[in-house]
Amino acid sequence: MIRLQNVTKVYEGNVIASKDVTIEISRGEFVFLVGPSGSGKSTLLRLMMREEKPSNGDIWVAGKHASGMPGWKVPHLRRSIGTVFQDFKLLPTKTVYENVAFALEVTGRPRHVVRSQVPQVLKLVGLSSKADRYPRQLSGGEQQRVSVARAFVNRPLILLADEPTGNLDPATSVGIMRILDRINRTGTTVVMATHDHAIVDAMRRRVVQLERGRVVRDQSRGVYERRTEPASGPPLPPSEEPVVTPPPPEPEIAKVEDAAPTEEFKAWSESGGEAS
Amino acid sequence: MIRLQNVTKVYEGNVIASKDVTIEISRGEFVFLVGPSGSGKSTLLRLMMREEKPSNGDIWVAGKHASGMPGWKVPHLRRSIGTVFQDFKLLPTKTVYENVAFALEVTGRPRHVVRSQVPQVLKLVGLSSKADRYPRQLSGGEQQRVSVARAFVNRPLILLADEPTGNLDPATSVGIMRILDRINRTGTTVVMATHDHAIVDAMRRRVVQLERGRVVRDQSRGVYERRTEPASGPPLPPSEEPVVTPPPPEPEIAKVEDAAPTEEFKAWSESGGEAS
Amino acid sequence: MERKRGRGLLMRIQYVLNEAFNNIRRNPLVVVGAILAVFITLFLVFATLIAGEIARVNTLRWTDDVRVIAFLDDDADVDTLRADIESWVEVEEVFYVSKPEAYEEALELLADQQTVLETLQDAPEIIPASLRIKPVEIGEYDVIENRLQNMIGVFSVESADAAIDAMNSIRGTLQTFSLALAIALGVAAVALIANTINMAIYARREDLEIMRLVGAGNWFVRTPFLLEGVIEGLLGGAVAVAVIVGLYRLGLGSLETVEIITLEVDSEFLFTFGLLIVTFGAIVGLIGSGVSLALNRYIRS
Amino acid sequence: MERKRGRGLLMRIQYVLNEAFNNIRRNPLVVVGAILAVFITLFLVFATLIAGEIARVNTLRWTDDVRVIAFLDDDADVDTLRADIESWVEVEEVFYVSKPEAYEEALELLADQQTVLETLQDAPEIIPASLRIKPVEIGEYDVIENRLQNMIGVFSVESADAAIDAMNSIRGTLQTFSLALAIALGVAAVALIANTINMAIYARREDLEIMRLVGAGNWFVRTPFLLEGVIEGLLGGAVAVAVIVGLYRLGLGSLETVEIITLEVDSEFLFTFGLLIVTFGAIVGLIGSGVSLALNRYIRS
Ligand SMILES: Nc1ncnc2c1ncn2[C@@H]1O[C@H](COP(=O)(O)OP(=O)(O)OP(=O)(O)O)[C@@H](O)[C@H]1O
Ligand SMILES: Nc1ncnc2c1ncn2[C@@H]1O[C@H](COP(=O)(O)OP(=O)(O)OP(=O)(O)O)[C@@H](O)[C@H]1O
Ligand SMILES: [Mg+2]
Ligand SMILES: [Mg+2]
Repeated sequence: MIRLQNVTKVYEGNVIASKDVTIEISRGEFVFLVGPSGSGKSTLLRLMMREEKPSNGDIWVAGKHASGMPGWKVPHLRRSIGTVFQDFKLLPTKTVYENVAFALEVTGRPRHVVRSQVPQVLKLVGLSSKADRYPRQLSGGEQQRVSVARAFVNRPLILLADEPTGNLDPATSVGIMRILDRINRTGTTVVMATHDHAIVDAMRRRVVQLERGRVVRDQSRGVYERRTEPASGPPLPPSEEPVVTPPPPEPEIAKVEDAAPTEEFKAWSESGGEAS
Repeated sequence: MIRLQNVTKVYEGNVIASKDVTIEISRGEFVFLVGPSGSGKSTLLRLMMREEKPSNGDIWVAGKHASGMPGWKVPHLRRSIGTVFQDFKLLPTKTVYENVAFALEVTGRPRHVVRSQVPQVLKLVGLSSKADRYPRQLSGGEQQRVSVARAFVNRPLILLADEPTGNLDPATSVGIMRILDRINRTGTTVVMATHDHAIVDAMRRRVVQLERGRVVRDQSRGVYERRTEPASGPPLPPSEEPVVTPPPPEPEIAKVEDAAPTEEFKAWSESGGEAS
Repeated sequence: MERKRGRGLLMRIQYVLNEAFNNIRRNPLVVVGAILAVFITLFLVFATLIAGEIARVNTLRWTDDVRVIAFLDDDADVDTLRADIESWVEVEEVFYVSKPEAYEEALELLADQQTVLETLQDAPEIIPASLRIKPVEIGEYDVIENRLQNMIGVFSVESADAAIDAMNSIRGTLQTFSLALAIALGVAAVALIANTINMAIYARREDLEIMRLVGAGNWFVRTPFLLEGVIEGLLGGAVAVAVIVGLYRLGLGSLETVEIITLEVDSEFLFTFGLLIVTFGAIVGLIGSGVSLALNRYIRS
Repeated sequence: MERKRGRGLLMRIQYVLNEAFNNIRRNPLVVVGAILAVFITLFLVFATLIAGEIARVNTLRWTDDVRVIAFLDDDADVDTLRADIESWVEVEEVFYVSKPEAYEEALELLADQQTVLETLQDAPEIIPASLRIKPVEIGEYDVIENRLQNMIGVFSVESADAAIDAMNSIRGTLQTFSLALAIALGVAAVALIANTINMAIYARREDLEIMRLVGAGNWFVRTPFLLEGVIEGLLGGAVAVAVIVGLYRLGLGSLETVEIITLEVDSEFLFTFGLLIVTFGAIVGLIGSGVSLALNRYIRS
């Protein structure tokens, strides 16, 4: 589904963001991209959706030579990819509803499809009651969920998610992850950059770890942290007086506001009618 | 230091973001604001820095009546507050160095202070080598660290931080938290909205939990999750095949790139010379 | 397949219209700025065109008085001559001025040349009778002159050659000047409007970038902006025409009586040029947005 | 304390200058747009002013030929009369035209009035000698006329009253017109420049909001923008003046020989008005940015 072959990306100013990366991701896989800040996770996702061109190497996405195609073919490629951006990238002059509908409109879906799909997806991410708000009227987490909704509303072949839970509390994060998991189970390939070790550790999927632009680990059913690495210093300073430490919290199911995600998801995934 | 008295904030469209909130934060306290997405954390921080005015109730910050002061006095108030914004709010036409220097320039600090302080602070957050980049040339986490550096470069009385680690990997997050902790120990009041339960649970400071705009918990040396609450559903679906679950990761010390934060911090906090 | 494609097209048209109107509704400052620029520049262009037309109408009136004068022998056959001349295609009208009438006229014309006048008064009969001939086209006076010269009964032909040429040249200068001004203003209008729309698009560069990232094709992103440019151009042009016509009608009522030159302009002229101005606005709006979309690096793929 | 405050002020001035120049360097599209708008509009204003000046100089030349004519009795004492008249303050120059000269002149002037000419040829002596008097101020011709009328040896006074009045009125009209045009264009320039700078600030509304959030005071945020407006206005104005002066010098070289009217304009005029235009640009830039900062809701506290 996605293949990167010896990909190197050098930004202007001689910044090496990816170095000789080779990854092959099959149809239906769920891949976590992990690594410290600035290690090149977003760069890899940007390369996959052809927001950037590699300085070297080749990229194939959904059977197309993404790194080599002419500019006018790019929109077509992007329509088969749903993307959750790290900085959301919502259109400030469009409402929540319109932002999500936009992803359907670019593919020319008839209006009745838009009218039935968008509300369902918004319900899924728990934003039904905020459909008519503008992005600046939303909290950070709500904006992030709009970005998530827009990414999968047109049932893409590939879903690229750049820290889709960075602004969400653990409960809502789990809700979003359940949705991504279900989408993945319907056959969509998911690549997700994340810093949330709780999620990575609970889901145990393929983990690709980056460091300074290089792939340093590619492990199926991996965890966030490589166990071989030693802890390199004293822990965070606790409050002066000792207290009873509670057990570490377990990831919980989503408390998405409007309805239980399971039923919502069923309704949404069964209503695919018009869209092939 | 900060006092909110029966504060209610209703946004246009009749959105109630804070409801009858009364909190008193003393000088030198470290307070975590927690709560699900959209529960009103950012709104409270916005009210404290007078980005918004409360619909009802009164707010005192640093001895001033923040909710009642005339508009032209607001800049003065804000200069005694450092803010890390959830969406960073960096100036796109200024470099990293200039963005951080700006917070000193607005207070009219002489140039040699700017010249000595800014590089030190950038070293502290691990961005020395990226001082001349523009925000769009940075990764998400790097932008977030610039926002952090700007917030405390002028040694404010109060530091408001809105999810300052949302885009950071756990190691860098711990680094940032160590810096905030040290700043707090030098007498700065810190209020931080966060979703990171690992950090909250490790640091055991005062926790104010919000839900739908109301304060539902205000606990000194608290943890992220109220223990009385039952888990409300099945856990995240793991990969099909069973694997050995590693122990949950402990928060590690910062692996901030340029140098050990401790020494950096010492240098920075001793160089306060010019600034009172 | 056919039907589906047809419906898709309809969807897109609907989308484009929607999008353009939403943009206009939600970015009032930018849109008002663009319309203002179109309005001011086209106002100036249209005002210049009208001033030029007023000059043209008025200088045309001067030439109403242009006559070729054929002085007649005392024994000329006036009626035959007159009928003959009237039949020429170049001639519009012929008047006969008898000897006594000519004397009266001369007295008036030479009122301030006392010396000449005194001489005349001594011999009133030296002023001959004449036919005054109005040419259809002011430029044809020399053809008429030549034909008259050879006719029996005409002893001398006169026409104010110098005066006619001067009038023609003043008319020409005025017309050239107002045309040049209108063209200069038109060019300035194109540049200013394109510039304004360019900045309007620059102000929304992030939107455009995001649209492309979500998979919108070139034309899906561009068409609403092009349409918006056209609408802004149309509105600006329409406001300019409305304001000018309003001011003009207002000015006409209060000014016409005081001045001897007419300010009346053919209402068909107003209509035609008003329409032209509005069309011009729309085209410039289209060009402006087209150019900025082509130039703007944020929108290029 | 005193010293510290002084240094703070210096810091701020340095900051403001730095900021303004950085803005200009880093937002080339917006800045070029604003400068373009200033340039085009001020170009038009300046061009109109020069056209007006050319008209003024040329119509002034017409009035060089204005003379009051005193026809003299055959026995008049020409030299005394002449000396007398030359001493009047209203009079600039006096010429004497003798009888034969006057006859020659009449033959020329009346060349196309054959009938009158024939009469004249029969009696060349009826054309009297005359003094041609050039007034200092064209408007004073009637004072001179009145004084002449009562002098001994002058049998008749003549001046082309109608012609002088016509000339004066054409001059007046041309001057009023070019002034009106320059003012209209000036007003349009103010509106267009303010509009453009307004949009430039709109394009950077987020920057301004962020600056305020970080604790920047009103003037800390505004002054760089005001300065930027002034610089853009100055640059636009300077480019307009440079281009016009360049074009004008170019045009002068190639055109002057073909036309009888002079295109030469006082270089002091060019300098003074060039300076005025540049100053005007700077002021309009200041007003433009001031107005937008006042209007723009993103910057108000
Ligand atoms: N400008 C606004 N206009 C209208 N509603 C708003 C506005 N800003 C925030 N809200 C609403 O107020 C509520 C609280 O928002 P706030 O940003 O304080 O949440 P938060 O706790 O910071 O959430 P998150 O963790 O997702 O950032 C949300 O429901 C949001 O939709
Ligand atoms: N446009 C750009 N120009 C120059 N350098 C860039 C640009 N974009 C990213 N970089 C640099 O490339 C490196 C990798 O960036 P990237 O955004 O891929 O990191 P990331 O792994 O997503 O980090 P984070 O977790 O902080 O989002 C960083 O050091 C960053 O500074
Ligand atoms: Mg990233
Ligand atoms: Mg928030």
